[in-house]
Amino acid sequence: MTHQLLDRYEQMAVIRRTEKAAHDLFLAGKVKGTTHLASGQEAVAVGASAALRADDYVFATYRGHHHALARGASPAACLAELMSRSTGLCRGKGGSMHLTKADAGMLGSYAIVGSHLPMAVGAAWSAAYRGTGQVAVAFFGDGATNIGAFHEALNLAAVWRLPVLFVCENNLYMEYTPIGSVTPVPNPAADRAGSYALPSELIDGNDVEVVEDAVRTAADRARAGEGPTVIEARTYRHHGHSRTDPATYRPADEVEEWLARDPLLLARARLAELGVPEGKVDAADERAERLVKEAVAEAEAAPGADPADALTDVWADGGATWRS
Amino acid sequence: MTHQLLDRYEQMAVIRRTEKAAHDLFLAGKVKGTTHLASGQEAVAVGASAALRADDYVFATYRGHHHALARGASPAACLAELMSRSTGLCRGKGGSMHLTKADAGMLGSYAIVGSHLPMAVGAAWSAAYRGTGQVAVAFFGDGATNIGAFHEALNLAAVWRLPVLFVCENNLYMEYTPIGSVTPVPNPAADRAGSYALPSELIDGNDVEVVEDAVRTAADRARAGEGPTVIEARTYRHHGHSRTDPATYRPADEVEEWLARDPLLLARARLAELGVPEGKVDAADERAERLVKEAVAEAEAAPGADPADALTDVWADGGATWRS
Amino acid sequence: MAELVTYRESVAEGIAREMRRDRDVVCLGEDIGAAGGVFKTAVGLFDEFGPERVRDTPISEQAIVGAAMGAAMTGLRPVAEIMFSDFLACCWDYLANEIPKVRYMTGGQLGVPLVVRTANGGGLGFGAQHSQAVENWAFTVPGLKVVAPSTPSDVVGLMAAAIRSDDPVVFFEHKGLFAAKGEPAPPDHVLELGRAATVRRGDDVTLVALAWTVPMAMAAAEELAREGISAEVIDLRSLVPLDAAAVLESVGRTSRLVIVEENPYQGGWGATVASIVADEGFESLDAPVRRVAAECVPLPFADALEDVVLPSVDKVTAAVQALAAY
Amino acid sequence: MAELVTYRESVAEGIAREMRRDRDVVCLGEDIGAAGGVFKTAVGLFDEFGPERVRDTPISEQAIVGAAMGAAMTGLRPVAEIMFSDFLACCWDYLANEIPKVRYMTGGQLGVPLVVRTANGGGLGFGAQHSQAVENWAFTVPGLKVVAPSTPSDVVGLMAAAIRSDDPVVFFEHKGLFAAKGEPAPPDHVLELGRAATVRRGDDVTLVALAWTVPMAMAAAEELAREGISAEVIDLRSLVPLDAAAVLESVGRTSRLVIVEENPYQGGWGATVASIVADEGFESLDAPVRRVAAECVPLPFADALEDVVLPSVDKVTAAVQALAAY
Ligand SMILES: Cc1ncc(C[n+]2csc(CCOP(=O)(O)OP(=O)(O)O)c2C)c(N)n1
Ligand SMILES: Cc1ncc(C[n+]2csc(CCOP(=O)(O)OP(=O)(O)O)c2C)c(N)n1
Ligand SMILES: [Mg+2]
Ligand SMILES: [Mg+2]
Repeated sequence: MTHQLLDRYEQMAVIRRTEKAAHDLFLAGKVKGTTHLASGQEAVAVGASAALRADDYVFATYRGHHHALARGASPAACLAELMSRSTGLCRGKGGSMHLTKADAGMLGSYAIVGSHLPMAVGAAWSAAYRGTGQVAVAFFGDGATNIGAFHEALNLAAVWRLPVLFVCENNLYMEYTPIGSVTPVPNPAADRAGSYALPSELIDGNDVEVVEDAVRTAADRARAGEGPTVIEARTYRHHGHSRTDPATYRPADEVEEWLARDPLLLARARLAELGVPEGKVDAADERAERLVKEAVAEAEAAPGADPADALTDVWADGGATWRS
Repeated sequence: MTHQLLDRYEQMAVIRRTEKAAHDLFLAGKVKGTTHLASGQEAVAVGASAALRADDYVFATYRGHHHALARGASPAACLAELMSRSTGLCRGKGGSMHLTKADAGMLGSYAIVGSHLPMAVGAAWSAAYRGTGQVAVAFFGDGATNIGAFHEALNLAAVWRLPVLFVCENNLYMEYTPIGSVTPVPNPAADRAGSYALPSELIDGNDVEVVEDAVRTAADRARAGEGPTVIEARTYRHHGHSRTDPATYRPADEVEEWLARDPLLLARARLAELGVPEGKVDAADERAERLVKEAVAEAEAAPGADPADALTDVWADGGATWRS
Repeated sequence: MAELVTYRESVAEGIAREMRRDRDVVCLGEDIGAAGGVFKTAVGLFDEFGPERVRDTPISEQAIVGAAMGAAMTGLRPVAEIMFSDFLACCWDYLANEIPKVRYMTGGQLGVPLVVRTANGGGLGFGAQHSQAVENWAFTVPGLKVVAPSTPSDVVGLMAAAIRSDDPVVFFEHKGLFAAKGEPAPPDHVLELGRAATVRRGDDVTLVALAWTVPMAMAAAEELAREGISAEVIDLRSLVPLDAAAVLESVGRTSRLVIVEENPYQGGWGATVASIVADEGFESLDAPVRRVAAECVPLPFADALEDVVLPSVDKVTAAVQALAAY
Repeated sequence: MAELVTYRESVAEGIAREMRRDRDVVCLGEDIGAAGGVFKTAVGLFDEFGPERVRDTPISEQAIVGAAMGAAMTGLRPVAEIMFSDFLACCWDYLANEIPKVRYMTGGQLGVPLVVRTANGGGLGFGAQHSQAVENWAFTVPGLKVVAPSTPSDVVGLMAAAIRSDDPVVFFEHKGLFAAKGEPAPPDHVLELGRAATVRRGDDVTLVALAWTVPMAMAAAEELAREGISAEVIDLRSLVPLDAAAVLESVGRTSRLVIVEENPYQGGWGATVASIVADEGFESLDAPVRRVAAECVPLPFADALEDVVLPSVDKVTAAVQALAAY
């Protein structure tokens, strides 16, 4: 168990550093477009992944680096994607907002808020129909709870009693607006589970063990045919919404409070509590540091996206021809 | 009060007969397209209208004859619309599914399920902004509670604390499917008000006095700045979903039970209870009968829709020109 | 000769054939179960394949198409019904932004082999929100195959192709054709997506049509024949893939082109066909390219008004006559 | 000469001018309040007009546009922001089925004087779901006015016209132009919707462009001038009303037409322009009508790929050269 927690810690450390690298590369002009960092929310991805089977399905948002990495995408492949390299996860065609690693059950990052919830419902339907025992998980933000697709997805999943988990990463803000100012209930996901007669859990999203437990319990229920669960994980993003946002709208004491509850710090404290020597934790950090450093180098050295790829992959035959 | 109830009864009798006439005209080939009769649901429209101000805003669905009539559209103008006459409410351009009488605050019937809920929210916003004390009411079916627009509308209305009433006519079916088979909560509207921290009322939609009371209370709250209310009125349609539906999917005893609770019968019984002589009620029926008979004759005699109207009313200038 | 069948029956027949062949084919939609669909285009499916494969849904177009997408990404071949094509607007994000883009934006990691089928088109007095022909909406979105059959047999053959396709297909069934009868499809009938049918040979003018406008163009061609004008009629059958080669080849022979489309003129699919011919077929053109499309207004309810707005045999005939005189 | 201003600033300026003039003008959208909008196109409005007139909303595109519609039907003139134009798909029912049809289907009883403004277009590496140019979606819907300015001054003049219009307007602000600078709009600047601007006179070929493709066409025209080809450039400024007369008049003089559009070729707005000219302007054409549009694929993330997909100065120049040689 302490061994496992150390693993989780190391995974979170890798994610933290990969995103830090992404941020630095952005500032250096090597990453284009936009990025949405999940720094501060690593425990949700790592805890959930730890509780899932390798063949379970995960659907994430534009803020999805942590999920791609937690599901097994390499930092090098993620950074290469952000840097428009042909070795990127999506060969440079997706970018930061669309990280996908289908062969690891990471079925994509979607940049239209809420859109992937019905997809996860469909993947769960497919798993149930095929009798594979897989579950599907949709991770989404607090802001997504106010869009129609959220409502339709939860309702359909409930009626069909599908093996799907709805995991809300409530980081208190939708872009620059506090979620409380646009939502009439305090817990935007958990407080709404009742509309679909679904069980819900409101959890500490910064505690990787808590997340893992909650997701495992919900996944077990789902696999047992008992239907969906809504999990609302309270967490916080350390940075602004996206790379252009200095996040000045957040009160300093709120930021401070949450930084003190950094999931890496919490895990470190817990490891200490469990008697794991600090040296071991430091070693994990060092391995993470090295891994990400190498990943940056690897991504930088990789060839740029291949212009020929612009006209492939529209159709199953690999091409883009729409007329004869 | 007995006087008022007799008035309500007569209004319901007019609606019932107008719809009966529509049905007969359909069978006679004089009404084209489709119609969705509200027979059995008259108490919702009449009770609500009785509780509203003349300048309040009402938004209805394709099943909206009763609301148009209750708000003051004449049977002749409604039937003329169904019969594609130039004297129709919309000059033959709308049809059964789009009855509208804007000058009576009946701001239209919308045929895309759920679409009008956000519109009612907007009308309420406008009323609040202008400080007029008006309220907006959206009437919708049980089936509409599962579409995204429902969720978005209730949430926005709640956050902005707008003077809007969401009145669900739960007639137990969405087309041919029992609502319970596609909804995980027993009361699809009322049970969901909590998701938006809104008050809700589950009422007998066949009792015109009950509806009137509930709507008046909610409208008062709204006018007092206390925000929206969800009202779920249980009711039943006497016919199939639309003119092509024999409604064989409904158990005979269910139909029987609800026919016994016909809003007209209930009102009649209540009038008797209140000591209103039967003759007075019969006289109301006779007036209704005559009015509708004359309306049919008037509509039949009216000129057909004017083909020139096909190319008007796209733009505010009255025309349809899209290029120069 | 086999007994004639309706276009309506052929929809269910086409789906049933594929469901028999492949257990991964599943259906979902509003009232498609025991009720057999509001247009009765799913009749028999529930009885034959049961509630696990023919699923009633809530009124949740986004969930219907979104769930179909998720299922298609994970091994199934869903056939989702959107009752009226107008309601595609209620789940347009899935059609415009999600389904057609996933394969591309993941660098080919994922595919979405689904069919979204829907009742399309006007002429039945259903009014502004239940009558539109919206193949042109789908046509604006790269990554969707867009199919619109005009005969019962084509319904079956194109349905088979659509369901077997590893690409997403939007399948437009025309409400105005449901009652139309035609030869039944032969066994194992599978058409190729993107191959137009030249349904009438002619020398003087090419009429390009789709779905409901095919019988219209054919009727116009008959009438024109009586006046000595020989019209060729091409049924595109699909907009994507678009059989532009067939159109260009025909115009190469006839030198005149009239496109008959049900959608409004502005933004109609025929405009793209016209622009291809005005570019690549420019040399063969002896007269202006003409489009007979709907007026640029919403669809009115009354028949007398709907007739003014929609294309018709007379409008097609008049357009060709004007061109012939050119 | 006045100091130059940005296109971005001009958006807020255009809205502010109308809000000062008319108390019925109100704004709603995600993060448009204190934050000033994610593109900073609403900066200053919240401070000047307060939270009652500049309202933050939840992430609820249907509620935003649906509520704007209800408000517009009852006396207000709402200006609703949909953050990225791709998200119009999330509320497409309102744009396609509700807003544009209400006046018609009620026989003129109701009107919907609103503006839906949205950040449109690609070229910035935002990937497949945040980069589309979708004026052509709106163009498929009769009943919507469709505006897409190319200069700061036009932003103000067209915004005034859009907000004052008693008809619904979809107002496309191009992300790639936000940082572009130009002359500030004069006081009380109101343009007429549906009047194209001939931004460069020429004799040999007509280039028709919109929004982001206007500077592209201008740059191409410069380059062509150096080769002795004189290109006329028309900035359509709006698709509805469409200033077809201006295009036809120009082609009548130049005899050659190249349309430069950002959307994919299939279903692009340029196809309708091409079809009008191939019909009504047929006699004046001395060469094929050519469209320089995006490739028919989703928008890729990497610059090197996006460049392949989108139109460019080089592609326009090459197209014109090919035509000139014709
Ligand atoms: C349908 C839609 N509307 C708006 C946006 C723009 N947008 C991107 S992220 C975001 C905020 C989302 O907040 P939340 O769901 O809490 O997720 P977080 O960013 O906090 O992870 C918004 C409004 C979008 N991508 N999609
Ligand atoms: C978005 C949308 N989906 C589907 C339909 C087709 N449809 C029309 S009425 C109806 C059932 C609606 O049921 P309910 O809301 O209970 O209203 P009722 O008909 O019972 O009055 C359906 C599915 C529609 N009009 N709009
Ligand atoms: Mg958030
Ligand atoms: Mg119902």
